[in-house]
Formats: sequence, C-alpha cells, structure tokens
Amino acid sequence: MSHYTPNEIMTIAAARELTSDDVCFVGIGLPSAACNVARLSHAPDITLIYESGTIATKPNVLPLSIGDGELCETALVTVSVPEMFRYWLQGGRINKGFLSAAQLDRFANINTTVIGPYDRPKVKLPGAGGAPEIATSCGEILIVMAQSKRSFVDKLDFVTSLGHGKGGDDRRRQGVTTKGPTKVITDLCIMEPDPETKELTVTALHPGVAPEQVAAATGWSLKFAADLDETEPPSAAELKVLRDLHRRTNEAHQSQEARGAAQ
Amino acid sequence: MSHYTPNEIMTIAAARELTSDDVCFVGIGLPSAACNVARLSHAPDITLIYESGTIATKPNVLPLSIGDGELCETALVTVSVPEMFRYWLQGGRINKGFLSAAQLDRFANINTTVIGPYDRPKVKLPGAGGAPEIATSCGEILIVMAQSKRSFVDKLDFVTSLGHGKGGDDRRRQGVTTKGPTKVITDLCIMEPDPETKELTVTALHPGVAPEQVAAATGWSLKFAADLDETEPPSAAELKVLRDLHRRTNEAHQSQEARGAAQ
Amino acid sequence: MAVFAPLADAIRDNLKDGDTVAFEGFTHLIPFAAVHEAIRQKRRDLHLVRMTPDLIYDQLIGMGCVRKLTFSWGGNPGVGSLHRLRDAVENGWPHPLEIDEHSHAALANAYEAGAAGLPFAMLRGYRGAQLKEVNSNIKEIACPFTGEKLAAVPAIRADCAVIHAQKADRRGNVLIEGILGVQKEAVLGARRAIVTVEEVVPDFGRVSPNACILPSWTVSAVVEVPGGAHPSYAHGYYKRDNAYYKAWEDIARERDVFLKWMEENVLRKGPDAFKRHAGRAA
Amino acid sequence: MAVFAPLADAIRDNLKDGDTVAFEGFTHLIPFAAVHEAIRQKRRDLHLVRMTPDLIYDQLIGMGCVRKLTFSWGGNPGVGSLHRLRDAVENGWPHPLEIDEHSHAALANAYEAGAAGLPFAMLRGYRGAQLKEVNSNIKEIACPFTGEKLAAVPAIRADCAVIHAQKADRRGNVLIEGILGVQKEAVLGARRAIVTVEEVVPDFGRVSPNACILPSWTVSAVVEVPGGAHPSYAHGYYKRDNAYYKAWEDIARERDVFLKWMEENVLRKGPDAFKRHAGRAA
Repeated sequence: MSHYTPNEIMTIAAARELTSDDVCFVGIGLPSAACNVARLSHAPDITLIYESGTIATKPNVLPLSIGDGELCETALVTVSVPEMFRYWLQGGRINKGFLSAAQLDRFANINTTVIGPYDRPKVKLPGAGGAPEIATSCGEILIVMAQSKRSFVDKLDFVTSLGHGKGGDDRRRQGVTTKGPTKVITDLCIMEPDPETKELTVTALHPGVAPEQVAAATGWSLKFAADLDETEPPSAAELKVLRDLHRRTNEAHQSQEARGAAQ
Repeated sequence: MSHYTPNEIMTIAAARELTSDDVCFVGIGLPSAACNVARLSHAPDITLIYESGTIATKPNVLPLSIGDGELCETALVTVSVPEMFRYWLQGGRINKGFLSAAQLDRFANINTTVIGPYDRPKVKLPGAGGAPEIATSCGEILIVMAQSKRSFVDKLDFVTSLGHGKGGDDRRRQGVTTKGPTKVITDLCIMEPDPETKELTVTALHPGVAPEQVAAATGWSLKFAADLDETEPPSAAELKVLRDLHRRTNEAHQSQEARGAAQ
Repeated sequence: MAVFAPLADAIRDNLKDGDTVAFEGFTHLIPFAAVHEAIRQKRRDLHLVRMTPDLIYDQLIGMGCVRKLTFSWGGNPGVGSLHRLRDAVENGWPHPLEIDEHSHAALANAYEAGAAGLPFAMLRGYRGAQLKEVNSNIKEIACPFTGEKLAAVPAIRADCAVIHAQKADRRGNVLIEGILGVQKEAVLGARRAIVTVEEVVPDFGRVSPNACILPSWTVSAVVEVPGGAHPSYAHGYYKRDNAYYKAWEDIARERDVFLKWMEENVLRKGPDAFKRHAGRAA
Repeated sequence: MAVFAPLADAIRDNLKDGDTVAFEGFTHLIPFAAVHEAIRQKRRDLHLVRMTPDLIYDQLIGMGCVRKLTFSWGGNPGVGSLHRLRDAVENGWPHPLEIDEHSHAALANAYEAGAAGLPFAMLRGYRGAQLKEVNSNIKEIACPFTGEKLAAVPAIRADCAVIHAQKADRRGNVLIEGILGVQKEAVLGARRAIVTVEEVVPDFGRVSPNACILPSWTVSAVVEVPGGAHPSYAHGYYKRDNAYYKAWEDIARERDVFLKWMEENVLRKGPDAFKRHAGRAA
C-alpha cells in the first residue's frame, strides 16, 4: 500500500464521488483539487463549472483563483457571471455542487461569513460568495473540509448557507426542493446525513483512524453508523494523478512568479 | 425642383428628424427607409438598432425582415433578443424610436393588433411586436405612416401602444417618463402634439397639399397650427440617396429571388 | 448528453401531442425542416410559443396541429398577413385557436426568465397598452424598495424547444452565430430540446471564448439537416429566400391552395428536400 | 460618445467624492491602474460596489477613501484575508466601514437588473441563509402566478463604473474577451463609465458578431493603459501575477507596512508604471 497524507485521502475520497455524467459547480481550493482529480482519472467527461462563467473547463494545473486564465482557455465556453448564476445555477442545470467552509454544524449548515457576532466580528471571514445559492440550487451538495473542533462546531456563529437546517424536513419547509448535502468528506472520515433526522453520521473511517479520534475533532456528540465502513485507501494510480496535478500546479505558479520577479 | 412622390417626401421628411448623435430603434418598412436615408446623407454616424439585436448596423440595402443577414453582417455587434429588450431598450439607452401603425388617433396612440372587437376580430393584425415598450422606453417617438380616414381614426379599435393616452399629462399619470410621440410624418403633412393638450396639430404641409385635403384624410376634426409651415421639398441629393437605396434593394432582392428560383 | 438521430426519430421521441413547444429562431435559423417533420407526424393539440409565428406556424396552424398560440407579432415579415393564422382566429378554421398575445419585450423576458429557472418575468412594460386588459397572463408586481409597478408575465418553460443552428461538434455541443434571437433561452427553459444543424464538425476550431454555445448535455437530440432553415437563412451558409416569403402570400390565402401546396411540398417530402438550399451562397 | 483622455483626467472628470462606484472585473481585467489614480487623487467617502473586493478595495479602504462597501466575497483568492478590509470592519481603521453584504448570485443579479433599467433584481436565493436577517437590502416578493416567494435586492446603478478591457477601436468602442464577469452590466447600469484598455486599435478585425462589445456611446472616457490590470491579468496579453497576490498577505497585514508600500508603489507612481507588465506573455 502507498503512503499518503490525510489531505490526500480526503481529496481522493471526494474525487470518487464524481462521475463522467456529472455537471459540477466547483469551489476553489479542496473542491477544485478533488474535481480535477476525478476528471483526470475515472471521470474524464465530467463537466466542471466555475463561478467565473467557465463551462466544461479542463485546466492542466489547479487555478489559484476562481477566474484564472487557464480556466477560460480550456473551457468549452465562458459566459458572463450574471448568466452563470441565472441560466446555469438557478436554471437547475447543475447536479452537484462542491463546497468547503470555515465552520460546519451537525446538519451540514455552513458558515463562511464571520466568527463572533455579525455586528461586532471577532474575525471577518471572506463571506458568502456563491455558496448560499449553490447550496440550494444544485441537485446535491458535497462538502470537503479538514476536521477539527474549531471547524466542526456545535453551533455556527452565522448560517451562511443552508445544509439541512434544523434537520428532518426543514429544508423542504424553507421552500428548497434539492437534496442538499449528501456527504461530508474530511481528512478523518466520511459522514452522511441520517435519512430521517438529517443529522450527520459517520459512515466510513479512513484507514487507521479510530472513532475516538473523529469524536475528539468534532464539537458536538457525533453519531456513528452501526455498520461502519473503512474508506478504500488511495491507489497508486489515484495518488499519482493527485501528486502530478499538484506538482504541475506548483511548477506553473513558481515559474510564473519567477517571471514576475524578473520583470 | 425635382419631381417626387408623396411617399418620397414622407420618407425624406422623416429622415430629416434624425442626426448623427441619435441612437434609434428602427421598425421595418417606412421607418427603416427613413433611418437609412438619414444615415446615407446628413447623419452618417447615427446608431441604428433593430429589434433582432443588431446594434449600429449599416445595411447597404433595406432589409425585407427585421432580421435579415445584412443587418448582422454590417453591425458593430449583435446581441440576443432578451438582451436587446432588457439592457438596451428598457435600460434607457435608446433616445429615438421610429414606429408605424395600422391606426392612429388624435393623441398618437396606435393600434397594430386588431380591426373590430378583440374577441371577435374583423381583421387580426400582426400584433404588438416591439411597439408597446418602444413607445414608452425610447426618449422620444417619431411616427411615419401614410394618411387616410381608415388609418387616422377618431377611435382606435385597440390601443396597442401608448402615445399621449387621453392627452394632457396622461402619459405621466400612467407612470411613463419619456416624451412619447413628438412628430407624426405622413405623406401629406407633419403633425406635432399641442404642448398642453397633446392633441396632434398640423404644423407643416407638404408642398402643394391643401389643408382641406389633410382634413379629408383624417377621421377626427383635425387642428391646424396658426403659423403653418411648408415642408422643404426633397432636394435632388436627398432623392438620389432614397432612390439609389430602393434601386439597390430591389436589385438585391430580385437577384436573390432569381438565384432561389434557379436552385 | 445529446444523441445524434434522424429527424423523424428526434421528433417522435421528443415532441408529443399536447406539448407546449417553442420552435424558435428570430428571422434567422428558423427550423423549417423540423416543423415539416412534425406536420408529417400529425402532431395534434400543440401549444405553440414563438415571438414571430412566421410561415412555420402558419403551416402548423393550417394543418390542424395547434390548440393554442403564444406570440407577439404574427405577420409575414415585409409581406403582409399570415392567412392561416388569421383564418383560425377570425373563422375558427380548421378549428378555433386560443391566443395568448404579448409584446416582444414581454416574450423575450419570459424566455429569459424560463432559462433562469424563475416562475415569471418582470418588465417595465405594457404601460398604457390594452393587451393587459385582454390577457390574464399579464399581471403587476411592485418593487419592494421603490414601490414602482412593473408588469409580470409567466416564464416560458416549454415541454420541447426546437431550434436550428449552424454547427454541432462530434460530442453534440451546438454553436450559433449571428442573430441569436431567443434560441438559447428557449432551449435552456425547456424540458427537452431538438437542434437541427447545417453540419456536424469534428470541433469548432478557433471560436471566441464567449461564443453562443449550448453544451451537449442541454440538448436531447442533434440532427444534421443541411438547408434545414430554408426559406429562412443560416448566417455563413445561405441567404434568406425572400421569394418564398413573397410567394407564401398567394399560397396561404385560400384553404384549398394551401392544402394542395402542403401535400406536395411537405407531406410527400422528407428532410432531404432541404439539401438543395444548403449551398454556401452567403 | 467616449472621449479619449489621460487617466488623471478621466478619473477627475468622472469620479467624485461621495460617488457610488463599481470598479469591476472578475479576477480577470481588474482595473488596478484606475484604482491607483483614484487613490492618488484622494477620493473620499466612496460607496464601493464589487462582487470580490480583491486587493484593489483593500488598497482603497486602507487609504481611507471608503465609506461603504457592497460586496459578496471579500478575500484574497487562494491566499487568505484582505487585512485592510478586516481592519476596517473589525477595528474601524482608518475609519468605520458600513457593509452591505450579499451572495454572488444576488450581486450578479443586481448588476443585471441595473443594466436592464429595473429598480430591483429577483432570485431564488438566500433560502435558509442568515444574511437576509442582517441586511435590510434583502427583501421578498411573491410570484403573482404561482405564489412562490423569491428574494429581491436593489439594482446596482452606480454613479460611475470603472473597468479594464483588452481593446478600444479609434471610435471608442470597447472589446472584452475571456472571463467577462459583470463588466458589461456594471457599465450599462452606471451613469458614467471609464474604461482603461490594453491598446487602441484601428478596428477589431474579424471578431465574432456576438462578441462582448460596448459601443462608444455607452462609455464616458477611454484610456489606454497597457498593463493596467496588473497584478490581475488580461486574456491574450499577460497572465495573473500570483506572486503579487501572495506577497500582499505580508504587505497588508500591518498598517505601517501597508502605508509605506502604498507611498512607494502607488502615491509616487503614475499609470506608466503599469507598462512593464504589458508584455504579451500570455
């Protein structure tokens, strides 16, 4: 078996959730890495969409920002940002959305707005971006984020984007007809909402991770499924795709920075 | 002085209302002829916009339809039809609109919808097209149409597009802030709305036309200005531009039809 | 993902009796070949939507395929009337036609709202216009910030949209260039979409990154029908056949002349009849 | 009609103290040179609008030009925080900043509504999202046909829009290619508009009939500023300077380091400083 980091298994486990049939709205960072690993391995025909308006983009390296030139140059077409949010996201054309966050609660609601009270913030986070409408307009939502007591919290400081709300059928009661978060993939495990209560439940542990370790990295009393799976470890092929992607990305960004410095 | 037809002086008098600074929404038929005569003579930099989305078009021959290929090929840019009506017309970017109609009343309201009752039509006319919103969104409106008792009527069968409504400040009371019709140019005369009542008043007669002749071609008791002007007759240069345009148009359409028939 | 199919299959699989259907194309790229196939397959009870009904809807109406028409300008451009449309509205022949009549601005916005997944469109429209008195599909809303009253019309979400485009690539992505009309909006607002194209190419080559392209997965079926927009035109392929439009005046005026013409020129023909118009005359 | 002007004149004539101003460009074509000129001219009391404030608004805020910020994502993309924005919100330095915070979908729609001349935008948005509890600029309307509740936000109609584009032709028409963002909407929704461009060309040559082109008469001033989007990028001209974005983290974190950097790199420089970035490296 290959050696791999927690970040690597998180990214690869997330990538496995995608298929060539998916049309996926991609956030920057971990979601972007996972989506492109999928595209470069088992899901070559996946349609990746970034909120900068690039549709069916096939970047050779990971973008630093949501609107890097590489995304447009390798896309089937690039539309305006209003069109992206109106025709494509709100129009119901996107079946999977991939999000990350600063804070997440037991119903997979997320906060990217503020730490502390909104009016007297302790830390002003970047804000909503596309997340509130990605969370409600995409067919379903995947969340990928590293797990810790600081990020997996008992109570969000602010509900930026709806997950399963207060649980049960709260999502539907708020007028939302899409599925919402169906999986949360962390560096320790995979969680899924309980079919009834919608409370996140650990359904698979990554190899070598103990339930206690996951519980200790969670700010609420975390539920575990009775029949707990073990995540398939990353294959050599999967790791090669991910590492090659990161290597190309680093090389590209460094050569660019070197050029920039030389100017 | 050159000989000319009533239709020619109507078209040329209409063309004179335009300048190189205008951004003009052009209807097909008489308006299109007038606008292109203006562009090919005294207003070379006029921006002509057709509802097919063609902006700053410079057709060499008159289009038969609102969306002939010539319009797109000679345009600065062609936008989608929703964009045309949203960003350009409703966005307030167009200062003059040029309309024609089947029926017009004393307040320059127009009907292009139906002759007879709407529910039991005697003649179903083509309908509104762009007119209702051209009439209210353009800075001001010019109307060009041949005059007869059948078309200049006491009461419209249907108010397709707002002119000055019931007169006075009715337009403003209906929430419309643009000027509305400022001139009606016919094959007999030029009419302008009275500054107060907004009732159409003949302000100029075409050369050789008697007031009685105009009155006889009007379905209501038509008002005449005290200081009645005479329309400047078409110059040889103006006539040449108009006739060359029609000649080129006929040649183009005929050669095309010949090609079509030969296929 | 779009499937490549013969025209007869595409129409049979995607257009049903009773459907709300938008055959779109604003003067340019009007999908005549697809309409003729729908007529041959005797579709009935259709609710047609189209800004400018044009000759294609005159043909569908006259052949008895249509129950209801949503439109904003129903003439023969630059020529005159659509006589079959008029005969249906004025005389109920071949049977009565329900009409849902709008302005261009309202329908353009309604298509836009359909593509945007909204239930309705709003516009600063219909002020002082009588259509709002006779059409219950025109309502009013107030801006929650300024109080301004705006017109509201239902979004167009057709069961099926049918358009003609210049090119598809081998994956079924579709490229439209020139006068774009409301085709993109009609397709994105519809449950199913059929696109006939002038040609299928390996790829689109060097096109603008911002070209009007419909991804394959927004389209149900792609059909190669060279000349399929005739007597309308295809920018870069062939010009508008103005003579056909002018001749339509005499063909459509009388019922029997119309029926005979349709028998000879539509019912007894197939999509291949359009090929002769596909020359690169433009 | 657009006038061609030096950058200092364009900013002086079109951007006033107290204005609502949108410097737009979605990652691509961010108008850095124009922002630096506004800082040099000491504009005050501005209400800035921008989906992604980015480094340009961090600079304007830190230099005390700003009263209010309308935005939807205020980070340094791929790097982290905007420290000057945070310092203003968290500590009121250099003075308190009023914030009007939205989602991307809401602001994109608000720009679109501004261009469309509407008083507000509607979207299926903010469902279950707490921003609507803290921002009175988020209201609700009901569809008059279905009763569905939708979110409403005021349209963006700026006093001044400032964008960077690839090309202007000699008449002052402007061509934008690649990632288009909301620039067209920002310009069409604004009373005045300044466009800096990489180059002025005799004409655009063979571009798509459906390219993103702003006619000269929608623009107040056109300014040729090669490299004027650096450290953002210009598709077809030069790439994004990711090193600058990464370095900003350390420049902006401390007030005195920031002020010293701005003194050296902005206040003592002019638009010509951007030229060296204009190489056709892309």
